[in-house]
Amino acid sequence: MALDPTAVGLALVGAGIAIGAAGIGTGIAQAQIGAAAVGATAEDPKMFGKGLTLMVLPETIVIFGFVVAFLIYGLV
Amino acid sequence: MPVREIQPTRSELLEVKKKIKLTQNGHKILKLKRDGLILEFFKILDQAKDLRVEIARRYKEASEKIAIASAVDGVIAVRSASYALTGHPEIQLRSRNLMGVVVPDIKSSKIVAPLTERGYGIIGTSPRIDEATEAYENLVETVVKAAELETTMKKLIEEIERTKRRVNALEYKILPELEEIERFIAFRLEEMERDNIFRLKRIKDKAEARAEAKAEI
Amino acid sequence: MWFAGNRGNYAYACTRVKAKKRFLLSRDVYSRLLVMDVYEVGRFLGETQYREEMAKYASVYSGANLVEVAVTRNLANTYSDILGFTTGHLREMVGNYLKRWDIYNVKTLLRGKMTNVRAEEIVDTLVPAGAYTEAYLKSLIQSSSVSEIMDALVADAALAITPELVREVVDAGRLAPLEDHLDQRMYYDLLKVVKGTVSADKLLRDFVREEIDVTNLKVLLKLKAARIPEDKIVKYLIPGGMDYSIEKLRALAQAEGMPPIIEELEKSSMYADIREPLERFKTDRKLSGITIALDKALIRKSEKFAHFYPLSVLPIVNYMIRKKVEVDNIRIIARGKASALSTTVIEDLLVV
Amino acid sequence: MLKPEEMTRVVVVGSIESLDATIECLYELGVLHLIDFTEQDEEFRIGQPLPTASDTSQKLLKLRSIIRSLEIEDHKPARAMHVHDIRSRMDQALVTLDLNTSSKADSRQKIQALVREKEGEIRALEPIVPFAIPVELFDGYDNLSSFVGICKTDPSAALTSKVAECEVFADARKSDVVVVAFVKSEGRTEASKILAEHGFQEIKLPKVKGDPDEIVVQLRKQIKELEADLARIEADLDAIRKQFADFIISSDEHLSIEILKAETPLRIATSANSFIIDGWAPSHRVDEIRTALDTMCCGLAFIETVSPEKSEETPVKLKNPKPVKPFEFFINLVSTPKYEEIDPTLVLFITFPLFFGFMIGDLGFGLSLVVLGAMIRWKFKSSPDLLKLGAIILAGGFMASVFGLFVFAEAFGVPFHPPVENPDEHSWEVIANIPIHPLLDKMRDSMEMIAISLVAGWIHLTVGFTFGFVNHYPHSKKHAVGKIAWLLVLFGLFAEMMVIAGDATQTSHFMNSTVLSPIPDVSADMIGIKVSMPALGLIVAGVLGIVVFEGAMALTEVVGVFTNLVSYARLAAMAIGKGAVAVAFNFMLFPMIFESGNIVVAILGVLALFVSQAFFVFFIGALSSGIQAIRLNYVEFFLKFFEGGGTEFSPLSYERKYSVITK
Repeated sequence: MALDPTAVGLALVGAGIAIGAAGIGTGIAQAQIGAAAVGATAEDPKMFGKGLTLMVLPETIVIFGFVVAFLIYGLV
Repeated sequence: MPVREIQPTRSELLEVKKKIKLTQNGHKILKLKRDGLILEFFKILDQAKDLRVEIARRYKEASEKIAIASAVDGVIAVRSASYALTGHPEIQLRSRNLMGVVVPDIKSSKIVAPLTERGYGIIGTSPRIDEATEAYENLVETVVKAAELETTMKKLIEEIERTKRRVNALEYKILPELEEIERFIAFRLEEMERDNIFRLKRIKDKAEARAEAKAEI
Repeated sequence: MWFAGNRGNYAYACTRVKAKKRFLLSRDVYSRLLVMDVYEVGRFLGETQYREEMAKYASVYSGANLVEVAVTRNLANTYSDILGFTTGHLREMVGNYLKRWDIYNVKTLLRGKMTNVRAEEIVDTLVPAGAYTEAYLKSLIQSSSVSEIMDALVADAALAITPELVREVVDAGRLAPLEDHLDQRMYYDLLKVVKGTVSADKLLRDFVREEIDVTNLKVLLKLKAARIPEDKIVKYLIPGGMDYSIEKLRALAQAEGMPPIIEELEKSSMYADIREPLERFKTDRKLSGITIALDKALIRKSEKFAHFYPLSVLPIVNYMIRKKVEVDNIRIIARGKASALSTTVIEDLLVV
Repeated sequence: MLKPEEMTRVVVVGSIESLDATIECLYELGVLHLIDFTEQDEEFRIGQPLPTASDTSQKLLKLRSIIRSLEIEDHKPARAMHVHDIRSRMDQALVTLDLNTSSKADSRQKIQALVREKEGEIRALEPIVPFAIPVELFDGYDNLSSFVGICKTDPSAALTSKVAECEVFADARKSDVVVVAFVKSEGRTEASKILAEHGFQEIKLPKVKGDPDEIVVQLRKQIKELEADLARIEADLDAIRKQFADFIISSDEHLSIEILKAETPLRIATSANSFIIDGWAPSHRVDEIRTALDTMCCGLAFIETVSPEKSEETPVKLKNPKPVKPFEFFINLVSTPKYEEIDPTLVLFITFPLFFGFMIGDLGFGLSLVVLGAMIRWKFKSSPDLLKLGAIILAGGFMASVFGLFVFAEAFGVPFHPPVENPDEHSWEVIANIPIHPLLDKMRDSMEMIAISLVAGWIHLTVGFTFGFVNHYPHSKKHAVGKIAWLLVLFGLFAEMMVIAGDATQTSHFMNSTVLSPIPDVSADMIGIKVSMPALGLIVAGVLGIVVFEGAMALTEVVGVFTNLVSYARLAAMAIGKGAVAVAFNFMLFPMIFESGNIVVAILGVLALFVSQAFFVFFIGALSSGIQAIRLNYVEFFLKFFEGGGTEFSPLSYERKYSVITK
């Protein structure tokens, strides 16, 4: 369907914000967890696996952003 | 006194007899004293024995306590605590008379110093150093007491020895000698008596003979 | 966090310390160490966190001395390590808490110097984890006389050493007043620097105040047991305790004999931890059981605090205490073994 | 597979005289997992170390300190030394080594400290060289306070204007200013405040006299001399190393083994006359231990099997076929599973390469990874962990090639054929016409990519919940049934998501024909979203089940299932994102290569391409795709059933590499 170019533009900006904001959120969360994980691994290399697991936990947030972005992208 | 030099007089005999009596009395008393001292000695010996055991025990305890203290507070801290103690134990020496024996009477003072004057910090040290100090203080106290007892014992032994020697001297030397003198004087006196009688008899005989001869002439 | 000023790297430091904590020796390990002889203890430690220092000092020392020096150095290294990986305000707090080692070092240094301990030996028993660097302490040791050392120390305003104390040390050769002064000074300074106004500081402050309580109680018990009169006790007390104000302590000091203190302890928040030795004290009159129990109670408290505030300075303080206790325990085992103390005696000395 | 090796609880009892022989025998076999004895009582106490322990410990302490002084921790002797030789040379060698190395290492350390000190002095002096004032004049005045240091900005103006009677010298350098200020003592606090505002950092000058320039030169000379000394010592140490390194390392190994055996009694219960060793052994090897004990201990020690008590931790030895084994690496990274738990290695073996391959989805990158994996395996034969990692990369690379070849039909981010919509795009057709056409286009079929990801997630999670059911079944039927309720929710959510996705991508043939066909088309519109009735029914039934079997609190986690499913969209996200970046690079670089006509530019372009590709293969590709693939397993999958915390099977055993023993 033919959409108003401004609307399309805004939708795309929205998609961008979705993924960008999600990324920032993930970043903040991961900064803390990552610092903690590195701390634990510095003392005990065996903690690497656990640290990694915990560190990638917030990544789902950015995936949400990605999915939302694509849903918006699919709509336009 | 050599027998030869003795004047075998009656007065001398009386003198010797008096002496013998006196000596016998003294001997009896000395014997009593000896027995008394020995009894006293054994009493103290028992105490000293106990004290010896006590010292050994206290010493062991003190060395264990100091080992503990250096384990807990560190060697340097313990060493410093020991160096820091500048006050020396003061000892008062007096004497006391025990059956005529002068024995020491040691009063130790200030060996057990109050906690605040022991020369190491109160706040930063564990009670382990205190315990070690206390154990050593106790040890020193026991040692002082032991010193008193052991000196007393030594003095007693000396006295017993001396008394024994005296008793023996009286019993085996002086008394027999005096008795011999007595016997000697008595013998001499007897002999002199007999001599006299004999001489008198002879004189009498001579006088009678002279008188007879005079009469015959 | 980067958006909230320079508060410090709590997440990193606390997790790192938590990981470190897992390497502390367990109770089972202690019971095994008790069976070993001093060389085996040394070797065993050489395969744990003490590996570096054991290997380093094995060429110079041996036996119990080796163990003592190695664990002490390890403690110092661990502390500077922790100080090194903390940042911002957190680092400041850790640094303040570690200042107590300045006092320890000054005390050890003077003690060693006064008793003619070899310079190297003194250096190796120091824990340079406070504000004084190892180099500075070394230069102090190399000073030829006690009075020179005292001159240098007087210059440090933080220690607040009065001329009177200098005279006591230099002329009379008495360290005790200085030692007590420094111990009190440390808490005084700490409370001054760690104000209750910042919430991060308040946690540390509260814990320090608990620590002052325990220190005061120990001093009070000791002096009361030795029948020291109240007026002499008071000058050893440290103001600022949490549950025990100076007034309260003074009242206890004034009271007749030990029973009032014991009663007070029975009411204290630490009663659960000290009940058993308290009961035992009533029959055998031995203080060391109670003091060990008080130390344990403080550790337990710090453990609890650390648990309540997992992202604060408290887990770090908790670890630092636990590490010190471990080092003390190891030293006790090694020294005890070397002086042929029986296993049960050594076991009773441990804070496990 | 799925279950670890079967273990039997065993007890070895014997008379105390045979303890030595028993320990020797058990180490020789290396199949008994010892349970440390801890509860001491009147009767049984932990055993005393064997008499050799003390002496051996002493030697080891010395030896390890020598190893440290010589810095030969990583030395690997060329051949193993015979234990006889080690024994006969030991005492002599220890004396010699102790005398030589420790003093040398000591002086080395001292010289190094001295060098550092002097370097520190140079660092302190260098900034004041330009002032050409003798060092001793910088401080030590009665009424003057001096400041020497480095400021971020020049404080001269501020100082001279605000502080009465002060003298400031400043020397501007590249990014900072060296400042020397003399202030009357009264103005000291004010001056230090101003300096602090300018970022003042004090320089502690060494206590020396004379011109800084000359002193620096002198210090440099001294450092040179010290370094020469250092080189001499180093040469001496090198000679010692040459002569003794092999011996030292072999001895260390031998003595470590000795001490290991000598201290085993510390983990064993002993009484005055007997000992009890508690432990586990793989069931099929118990008889082996029995025979060995019979022959080696002359009938003084016996092994009995006992039925384990419930609470006991059985050690876990994972049992997987050889190709699956490398993936145990991932399990060990998290935690060893409990003995009763399902060992998920097999699932990892299947899903990890699939996920990884899907995300990379490129023949070129895939083959590069295969090569990389093979190289790691070939280069690091001695490290078991790296061997496993190599195998994992190899498997991932292989699947990436498969996906790249058959599904996405592209290599190095360039398609085999230009897409239908855009015939001008660069493709491998330039070089060769590969007869494979893509099933999916990363960039254009993004909705399908997401849908496929969700399907993968659905299957993966279903397996996870099923494992959860199996794990819980033996000790809690209720929890096990709860897992089925969760499964219902999962199925409902998945169906609903598919319906929505299908709605959004009505044009997609893949979606409609493959995924949606099994779902009955009974649906209603709610708040503008198409809701499938069967899906709704499943969710409601599941939620009811959860409330009944797991309690109302568990309801909060229903959202979690949704999150988990969406989380698999990362598969598509990685694939699309990576594809997009690769296309962008190629888009910029290809014109340079093919259209510039300039050979130099073309070569540069090819180089740039290689660098960018290498970057993507090894960093974005391998690393982040690997992390994502393993994350899906760790987080989404494991949390459904995996508890972990099991004890790893570690039998009494040792490894002799550098020492040999012959009987």
